[in-house]
Amino acid sequence: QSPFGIGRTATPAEIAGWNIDVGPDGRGLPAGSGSVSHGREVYQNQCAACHGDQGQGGVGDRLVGGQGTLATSKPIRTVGSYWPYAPPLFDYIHRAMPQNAPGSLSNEDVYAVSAYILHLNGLLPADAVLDAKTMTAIKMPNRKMFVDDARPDVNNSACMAGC
Amino acid sequence: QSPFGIGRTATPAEIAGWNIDVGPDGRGLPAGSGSVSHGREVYQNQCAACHGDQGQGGVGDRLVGGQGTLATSKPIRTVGSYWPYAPPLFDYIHRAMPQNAPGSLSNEDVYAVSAYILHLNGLLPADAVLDAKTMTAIKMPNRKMFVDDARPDVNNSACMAGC
Amino acid sequence: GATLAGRAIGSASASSNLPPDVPEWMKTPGDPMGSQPYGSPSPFEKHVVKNIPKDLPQYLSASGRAPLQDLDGIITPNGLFYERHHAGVPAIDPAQHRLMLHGLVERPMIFTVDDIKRFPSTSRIHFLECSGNPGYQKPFGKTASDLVGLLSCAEWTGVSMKLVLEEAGLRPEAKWVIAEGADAVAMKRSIPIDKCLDDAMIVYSQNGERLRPQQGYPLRLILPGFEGNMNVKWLRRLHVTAEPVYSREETSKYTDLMPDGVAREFSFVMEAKSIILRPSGGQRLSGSGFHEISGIAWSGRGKIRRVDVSVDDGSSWQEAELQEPVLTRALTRFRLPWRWNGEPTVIQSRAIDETGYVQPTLAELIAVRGENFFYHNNAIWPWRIAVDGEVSNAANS
Amino acid sequence: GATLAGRAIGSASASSNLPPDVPEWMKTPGDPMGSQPYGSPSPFEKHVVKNIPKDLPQYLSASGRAPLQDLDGIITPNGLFYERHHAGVPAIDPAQHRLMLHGLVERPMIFTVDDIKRFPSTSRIHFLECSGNPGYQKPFGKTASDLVGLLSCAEWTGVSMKLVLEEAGLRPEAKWVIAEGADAVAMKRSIPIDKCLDDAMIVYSQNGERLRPQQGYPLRLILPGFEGNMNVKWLRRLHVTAEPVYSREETSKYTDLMPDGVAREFSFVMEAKSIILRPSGGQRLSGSGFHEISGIAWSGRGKIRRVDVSVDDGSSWQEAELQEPVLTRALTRFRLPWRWNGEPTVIQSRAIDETGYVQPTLAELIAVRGENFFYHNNAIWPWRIAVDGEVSNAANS
Ligand code: HEC
Ligand code: HEC
Ligand SMILES: [Ca+2]
Ligand SMILES: [Ca+2]
Ligand SMILES: [Ca+2]
Ligand SMILES: [Ca+2]
Ligand SMILES: [Ca+2]
Ligand SMILES: [Ca+2]
Ligand SMILES: [Co+2]
Ligand SMILES: [Co+2]
Repeated sequence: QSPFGIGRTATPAEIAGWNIDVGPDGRGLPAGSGSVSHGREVYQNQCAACHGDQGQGGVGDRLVGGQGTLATSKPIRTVGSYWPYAPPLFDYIHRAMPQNAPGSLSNEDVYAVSAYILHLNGLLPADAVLDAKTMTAIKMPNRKMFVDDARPDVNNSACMAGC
Repeated sequence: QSPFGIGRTATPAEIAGWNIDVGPDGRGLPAGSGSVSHGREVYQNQCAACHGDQGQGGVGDRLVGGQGTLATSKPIRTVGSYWPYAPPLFDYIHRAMPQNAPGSLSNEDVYAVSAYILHLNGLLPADAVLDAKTMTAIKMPNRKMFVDDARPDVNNSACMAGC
Repeated sequence: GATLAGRAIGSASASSNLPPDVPEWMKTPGDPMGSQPYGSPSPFEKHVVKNIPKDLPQYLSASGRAPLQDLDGIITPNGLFYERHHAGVPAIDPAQHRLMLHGLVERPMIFTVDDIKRFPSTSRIHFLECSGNPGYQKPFGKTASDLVGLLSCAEWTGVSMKLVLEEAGLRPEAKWVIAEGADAVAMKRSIPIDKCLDDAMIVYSQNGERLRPQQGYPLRLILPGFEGNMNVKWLRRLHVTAEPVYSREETSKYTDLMPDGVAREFSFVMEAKSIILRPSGGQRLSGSGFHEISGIAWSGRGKIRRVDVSVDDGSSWQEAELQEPVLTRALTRFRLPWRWNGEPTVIQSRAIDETGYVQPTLAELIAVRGENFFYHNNAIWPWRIAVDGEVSNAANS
Repeated sequence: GATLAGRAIGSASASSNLPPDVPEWMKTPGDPMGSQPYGSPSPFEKHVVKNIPKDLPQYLSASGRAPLQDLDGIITPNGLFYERHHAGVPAIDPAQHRLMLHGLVERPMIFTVDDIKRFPSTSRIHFLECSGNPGYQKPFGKTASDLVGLLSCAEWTGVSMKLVLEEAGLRPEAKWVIAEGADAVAMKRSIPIDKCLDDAMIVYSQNGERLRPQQGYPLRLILPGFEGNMNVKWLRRLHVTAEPVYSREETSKYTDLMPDGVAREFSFVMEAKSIILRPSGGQRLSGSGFHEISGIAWSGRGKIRRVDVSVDDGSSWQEAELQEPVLTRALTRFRLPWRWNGEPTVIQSRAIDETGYVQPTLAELIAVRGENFFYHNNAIWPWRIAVDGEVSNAANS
């Protein structure tokens, strides 16, 4: 079956341990849940130092605001204004944040802090609790604004003289 | 005259300072001279540590003997047995020896130590004095044994099967 | 000067190394064999290092540029290859590194680094370029490295990604492969299956030796012509899927924002581009007369077909000579002999690739994309030459 | 293993980096940007260094070999490029280095290093090989590096020697150029004028960056296809003459002694040669099954046309695949897929260059040249594979 006979079969347990992908459709989101209010705590303890206490940014990206700015000369791209799907927020925080200790948050804490960031962006009420189902259901405001690559999109001519 | 106009003219003094080439015909040999007996002194002081007190070799090459061995299974290539011309001996010692302080010998000392090495090889009598003229006149015994490159000299076939 | 001995310090003693004098380094033996079991550049070249800004807010997610204007030919030496990483450079023990391949495959698999090296190998010279190299807004960099230094080129050796995927057996629904790195952000990108089955490679060597840690040691992806970030470093996982995963680096970042708020996604290819490296910003012509114009061109769509150079601020153009061999998706060195007449002017280069695509001007790009597009700026770059020979970035004035 | 944290030492804790566990290097950020302004290999590759014998009588006139069996592709990284020098490596200040050009020219000249860089430039990939690589007598080296490690290949950038000679104007009697280095032996070789006006280069860069001190910083000659010693390093002087100078290195050394005592002089070209690097001496096949055979071929007379590989002790041969691009006087990587049946055998490769010359066997060479020829041994090299997979030099048994 394997043309070269190189490598070995991966076990389901091994795959489960390494596969941390969460798709735009929520596939891969784990069990568990987290509330906006617990998220506020996680955020202030583990995120605010880099992202600002209101999510206004610092060493880390701005996480809040910017809706309505994308078509202006000073677009502000944040989770709230730009990201097309909600579940990849879980994916990214879970794999990469906090920057100093990535992968250290429990699934519950990732749900909670995601809920808090979405709440700061007006995308979840203050009493919301986020889990696989509710996170997948969120309609991100900028979702429809993504299109496929349209290049080549310019057409220079190879003028050689009198250009 | 210079297509790119890069660089500058070298003066005769600059060339004289840098051109240390001595050709097989003795061209480039400087004025001055040195005796076998003075050469023995130079050799014992500055060369013997590496080349052996009889020129038998050590860290440095063997410098003496080997005539008649080149066509045997244990050829011994030395100044005496192998080198085709005498003036390049001046050239090499002057530019490269002693290994720890190349270029440090006076022209007289180079003539002298060359004379001593040639003497050890039976190519100069013990009372000889070497200068540009006498050094150029020496007929090295192996001179006639050098021929041009004769390659390709083998002819393998690209047999593909049943070889 | 001939009487001065020993190491020269200052200009008076320095002249003792010039003709007719014998330079000091000919008078005593140099460093013995074995002084450098692994070699390094001359101490006189210690200023030639990666171009890393001294004032970044932080250095974990940051980049260091190749000093392009100091380099020759098409190969970037490994010590000066550009770097971009999002959580520092991991120190990976190759004996404990694994590549997992799972998802829409017949048999999920795990490979050691030695396993990957056992596959049939291939070596190819390809460029890598970060997609934000440079942006669309002033001020633009002063030197060629400031401007487009997130670019390098090496001979990569590894296995065709296709062979590794076939070892596990692709299922018919397989349309994308999600590649993930073993760094602290577990960097992740979605790659169309067509690319994976075409010229994609899983590599372990760059310029003959093992990958440098900064370039993904012990394993990385090479997707020839695709933006640098997709060439996932420290590769640990390949997840074969039917859909892209919409990771943060393919949504929040590495998407191209148009003036109307629309954003282009999955814009992978680095389009044809060129830049003059000599003379270039920060350099100074020694005077009128002969000066070769030399630069590099490259295209993510294939080979460079032609490079034109203008020495009169774009009024007319001449075809430059291309250094052979011209390789697909590799840097191509171009050269034009030039005699500077000593008058101020603007010089620039324009690449044309084998698809016929012509490198655009910055104005043409901005007319279509606006100034917020951020990525994929492949504009023609003009250098201004002042009457005193100083070269500066003409797009800043 | 999941409970163990921190850097693993020993096998028990090591397993915590393996799936399903998350490796330690994904849990904390890695080295920040700027940790290595000039990069170096992974600490896990510290065994990959130049191959320098520990028991040489002295280290000033000595050589260090490229670890060929650990390298991929055709580019030798600068840190591992082979070294051969006769009085150590001089530490030359490029601002105080000069190239003098005199003799049978219209106008004797002096060039600074910057002058040489102002000429039209060219970049080419060429191999360099020491002419004594290896000798003709047992015991032969154990590894490929021991055997033919005085060989490397780089992309060189510099000026065509012809342009520099023309700048001074050659006189009609000019037939040879004597090149001299600025090292402590003032290394000197005579070069036929035809080579100087053909493809000879005066170079300042190797693999994009400035020459390494060991390779001749700041200037060296490159005579594509000619024996390494002639490619004079630390180049300081070119003396145009009507006759060769019969220097020590073209008489006492680098001449080829025949059994009858006749010696061939001015034998410059390195003839077509190849060697299998994987599997090669000192390596061990992990077991029967698929193993790619991979090696390098080169010829001083031009391009490699074909490489054949035998896996049955020379009874039959198969054509190997050549990695594109095949460049003139450059290393060419060849590969053959192979399934080892687990039985002892001998493998070897045979290069054929564009002149039709076929790489000879050692026996053929010795039949013509005897065993005292010393230089220019370009024999086919056989590796023996034992039943346990160990690979050794078949010519020693
Ligand atoms: C030590 C600094 C630091 C801490 C602590 C930190 N972050 Fe970040 N964060 C960053 C940096 C820097 C980036 C940008 C990384 C990059 O682009 O490579 C970032 C990016 C992000 C992004 C992506 C934003 C976007 O629009 O692309 C999110 C979301 C995020 N962080 C969430 C968090 C959360 C939640 C926490 C706490 C649990 C946290 N961060 C803690 C530094 C930090
Ligand atoms: C510190 C050691 C050392 C000293 C002192 C030394 N030599 Fe040498 N010599 C060498 C070495 C080593 C070589 C071989 C160099 C090489 O092949 O690159 C050599 C080579 C030679 C050769 C070339 C031999 C041949 O057949 O090719 C001659 C001639 C020579 N030395 C003469 C001298 C003379 C004369 C002196 C003293 C004035 C001297 N040497 C002092 C180490 C030394
Ligand atoms: Ca002097
Ligand atoms: Ca993009
Ligand atoms: Ca000025
Ligand atoms: Ca674990
Ligand atoms: Ca020879
Ligand atoms: Ca054994
Ligand atoms: Co908690
Ligand atoms: Co004296």
